[in-house]
Amino acid sequence: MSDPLYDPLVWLILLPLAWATLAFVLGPGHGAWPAIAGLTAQWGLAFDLAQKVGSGGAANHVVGGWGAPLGIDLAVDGLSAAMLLLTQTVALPLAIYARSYFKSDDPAGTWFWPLTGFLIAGLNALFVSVDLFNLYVTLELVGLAAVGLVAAGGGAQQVAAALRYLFATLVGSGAYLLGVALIYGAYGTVSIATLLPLVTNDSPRLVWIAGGLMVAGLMLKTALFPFHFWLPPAHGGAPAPVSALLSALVVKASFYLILRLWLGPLQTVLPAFAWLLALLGAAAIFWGSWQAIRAVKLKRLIAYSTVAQLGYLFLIFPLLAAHGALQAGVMQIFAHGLAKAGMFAAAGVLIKATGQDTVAGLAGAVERLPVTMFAFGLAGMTLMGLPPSSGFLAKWLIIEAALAHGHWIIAVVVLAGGLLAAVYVLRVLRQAFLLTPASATLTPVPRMLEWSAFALAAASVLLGLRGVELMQLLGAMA
Amino acid sequence: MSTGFVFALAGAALFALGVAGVVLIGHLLRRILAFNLMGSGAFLVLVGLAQRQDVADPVPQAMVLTGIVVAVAATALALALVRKLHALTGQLELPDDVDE
Amino acid sequence: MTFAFDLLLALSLVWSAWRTLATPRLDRAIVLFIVFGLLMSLAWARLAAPDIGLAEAAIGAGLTGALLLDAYGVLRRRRAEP
Amino acid sequence: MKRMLLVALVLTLALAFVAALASAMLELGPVAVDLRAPVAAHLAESGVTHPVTAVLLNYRGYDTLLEIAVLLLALLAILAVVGEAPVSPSRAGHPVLQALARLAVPLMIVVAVYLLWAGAFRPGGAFQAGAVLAAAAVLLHLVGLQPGWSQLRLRLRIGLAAGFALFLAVAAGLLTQGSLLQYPPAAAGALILLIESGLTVSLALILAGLFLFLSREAGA
Repeated sequence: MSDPLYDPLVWLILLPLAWATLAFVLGPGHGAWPAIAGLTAQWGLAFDLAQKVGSGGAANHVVGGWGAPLGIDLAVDGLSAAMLLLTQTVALPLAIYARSYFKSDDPAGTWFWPLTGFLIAGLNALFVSVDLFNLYVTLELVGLAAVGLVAAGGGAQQVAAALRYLFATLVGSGAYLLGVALIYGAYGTVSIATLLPLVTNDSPRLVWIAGGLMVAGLMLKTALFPFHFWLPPAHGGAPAPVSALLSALVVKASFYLILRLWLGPLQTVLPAFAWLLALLGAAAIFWGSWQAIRAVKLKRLIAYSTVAQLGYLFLIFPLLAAHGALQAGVMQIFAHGLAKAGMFAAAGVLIKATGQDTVAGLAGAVERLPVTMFAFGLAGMTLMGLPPSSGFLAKWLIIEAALAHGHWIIAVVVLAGGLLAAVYVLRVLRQAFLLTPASATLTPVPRMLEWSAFALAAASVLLGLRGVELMQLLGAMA
Repeated sequence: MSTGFVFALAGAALFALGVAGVVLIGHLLRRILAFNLMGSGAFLVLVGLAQRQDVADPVPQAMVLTGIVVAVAATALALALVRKLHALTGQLELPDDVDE
Repeated sequence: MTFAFDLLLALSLVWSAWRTLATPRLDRAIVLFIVFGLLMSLAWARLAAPDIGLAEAAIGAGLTGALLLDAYGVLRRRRAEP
Repeated sequence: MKRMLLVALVLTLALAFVAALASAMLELGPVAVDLRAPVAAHLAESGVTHPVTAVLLNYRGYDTLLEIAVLLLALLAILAVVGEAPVSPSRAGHPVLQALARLAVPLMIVVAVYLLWAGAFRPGGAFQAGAVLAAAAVLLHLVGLQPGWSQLRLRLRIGLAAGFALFLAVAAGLLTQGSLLQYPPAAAGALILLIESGLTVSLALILAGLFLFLSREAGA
C-alpha cells in the first residue's frame, strides 16, 4: 500500500463507527444522511477492495504494527471481500428504504441509525478479522446491535422476541468464547495464521472439544435447525428494514465464521461433523418450508423461509473438498441475502399500505401495488431457484458438486426444497392476485420504499447473469 | 495441581452450570444470573488454563477485562428488556411464541 | 496449604453459583450472586490478576449487583401496587 | 414428571461435559507459543510499564476500541428499548446517608484519578477508574441526591460518546504512522494517557447511565 492513509480494509470499519457515533450525538431520529453518505463511500471501498483481491492481490493490515501473535492482524481474501461487498450492497438500499420507512415520530426509528452503524461496523470488522478473540468481540457487537434493533420501541411481542434472541446470541457467543479459551490454553495464541500449522490430526482432545463448542455456538447464532426457535419471532416481529438487515446479513456472519474456521485453523478437526451439519441443514429446509407454508402472518412466512434457506448453506459441508462447493455456498449467501432483503422490504410496504400483516390481507395487492408485488415475485423467483436468478445458479452449483461426489441425496434435498419454496411463494402471490375486497383501504406509501425493495429483488435475479465475476473473486481465495 | 488448574476446573463447572441454568430456568432474572455465571466460567478457564504453570500471562488477563465489560453491557441490556417486558405484561417469563 | 485454600475457594465458587440458581427466593439469589462476584475477585487475586480482581469487584459484583437489586426492587414494588 | 426428566437430562449432560473437559485439560502438554516473552520484550516501546495495560491499550488496543463500541452500543440499545419515560422524583434519602455520601463522593473521585494515573505502571486504569466514578454517581442516586436521567441532552450525548470518538480519532490518526493504532514509541505513553483520560469520563457516564436510565422509571 503506497499511501497508508488509504487502506479500504480499515476504513470499512472506521467509517461506520464514525457515522454511528455522529448519529448518536446528533440525537434521536437523526443520522440518516451521514449513514447514507457513509454507506455509499463504503460501497466504493468494498468494490475497490474486491477488485484488488480479485486480480490476485491479498490485502492485510497489521493493527498497531506489532503483527500476530502479539498484535491483531486483519486480512481480506476472496471470501471476505465477497462478504464485505454483499454487506454494503444490501445495506445501502436498505438505508434509503429505512429513511422513508421510519416516520419522525416512530419510536422504533429513534436510534435506528446509530444502532445500524454499529451493526455494519461489527459485520465489516468480523469479515476482516483473523484473530479468534477479536472475532468474539465483533460477534458481540453484531449480536447486541441486532437485539437492540429488534426491541427498539416495540410492544410486548417484540420485547419478548428480543429477549429470546438475546439469550440465544449470548449463549452462542459464550460457547464460542469457551472454545477460544481452550484454544488459547492448548496453543498459547488466538491468531488464525499462527494456529494454522499448529492444529493437526493428532491435536489434543481439548482442541476437538473447542472446535465443537465454537461451531455449536455459531450454529445457535446462525439459527440452524433445531436452534432456529429464536429466529421467526425476532425476524418476523422487527420493523421491516431491521428484519431485512437481520435475515440478509446477520445470520450470514456467524455462518461465515463457521466456514472460516472450517477452511482455516480447524480444518483437521471440523470435517468430522460434516454430515451432521448437512443433516441438520436438510431438516431446516423441510421444517422451515413447512412452517412457511402454514404461517398466518406474512413476515412470519418470510422469516421461516429464512430458516429453510439457511439450510442450503449447511449442505455444502460434506462437499467442500470438491471444487465448486464453496462457490455454491457463497452464491447462496448472495442470492438469499439480496432476495430476502428485497422480500422483507416489499413486505414492509405491503403491511404499511394495507394496514394488515397477514397473508390473507394481501388480496388485491397486485392491482394496487404492482411494483412491490413484482419485487416480491422476483425475490420469490430467487428463493425458488428459477433460472436465470442467482438462486438458480446457487442450487445448480450445489447439485453439481453433490453429483461430482456421488452424494445424490443432497441433490434430491435441493430439488425438493425448491418445490417447497414454490408452494409458499405462490401462496402469497395467489392471494395478491385475488380481487380487492370492497372494504379495503390503502394508505399511500412513499415511492422510494417500493423502488428500493424492487432494486434489491431485481439484483438477486440479475446476479445470476453475472455470477462469473463473483466466482473469480472466490478463486482468489488463499 | 497448580492454582491455575484448580480455577480452570472450577470455570468449566461454572460454565456448565450456567448453560444448564439458561436452558432450564424460565424466570428471566435468574436466567440473567445464569448467563453471568456462564461468562465467569469461560473467563476462569481462559486465564486459569493459560496459567496452569502458575506464571502470570497478561494477554488472557487483558482479554478477560474486555470480556467483563462486554458481559456487563449485555446484562444491562437484558435487564432493560426484562423490565420493559414486565411493565408491559406483568410477566417475568417469556410468553409462548404464537403466530396469529 | 495454598492448594487447600485454592480448592476451598474453587468449591465455594461452584457452591455459591449453584445456590444462586437453586435458592427459592429471588432476593437471596441476587445476594448470593454478589457474594459469588466477590469470591471471583478473590480467585483473580489468587491467579495473580489484580486488574481483573478490581474490575470484577467494581463492575462484576458492584455494578451488576446494583442493577439487579434495583430491578428486583422495581419489580417488587410494581407487584405490590396494583 | 416430564420437567423432572428434562432437569435430570440437562444436569447429566452438564456433568458429562465437565468430566470430558476436565480430563482433556489434564492431558495438555506445554504450549507452542508463549506470548509472555514478546509482551515483555516490547514493553519499553509500548509507552507503559504495566504488562496488562500494554496488552489492553497497545498490543491489543483494537479489541478495546471495539469493546468501548459495544458498551456505547448497549447504552443505545437500552435507550431504544425504554424510550422517553417521565422522570420520577428522586427518593427522599435519609439525611445521615446523604451526609455520608457527600463525604464519600469526593474520596471516590480521588481514588478514580489515582487508579487512572496508576494504570500505566500497576494494576488500575480507565476501566476501574470509570467504574469508581460511576459508582459515585449511583451512590448519589441511591441516597436521593441525583435523580435518574430522563432527557438525553446534547451535552450528555457528547459526554457519552467523547471517549469513544477520541479513541477512534487517535486510532485513525495513527494511520499516518503506517497502520491503525500504531503508536510512535516516543509518544505512546502520552497518547495512551490521553485515551484513558477520555475513556474514564465516558466510561463513568456510560456505566452510570446503564443504571440511571434504567432506574428513572423506578416510581412507576
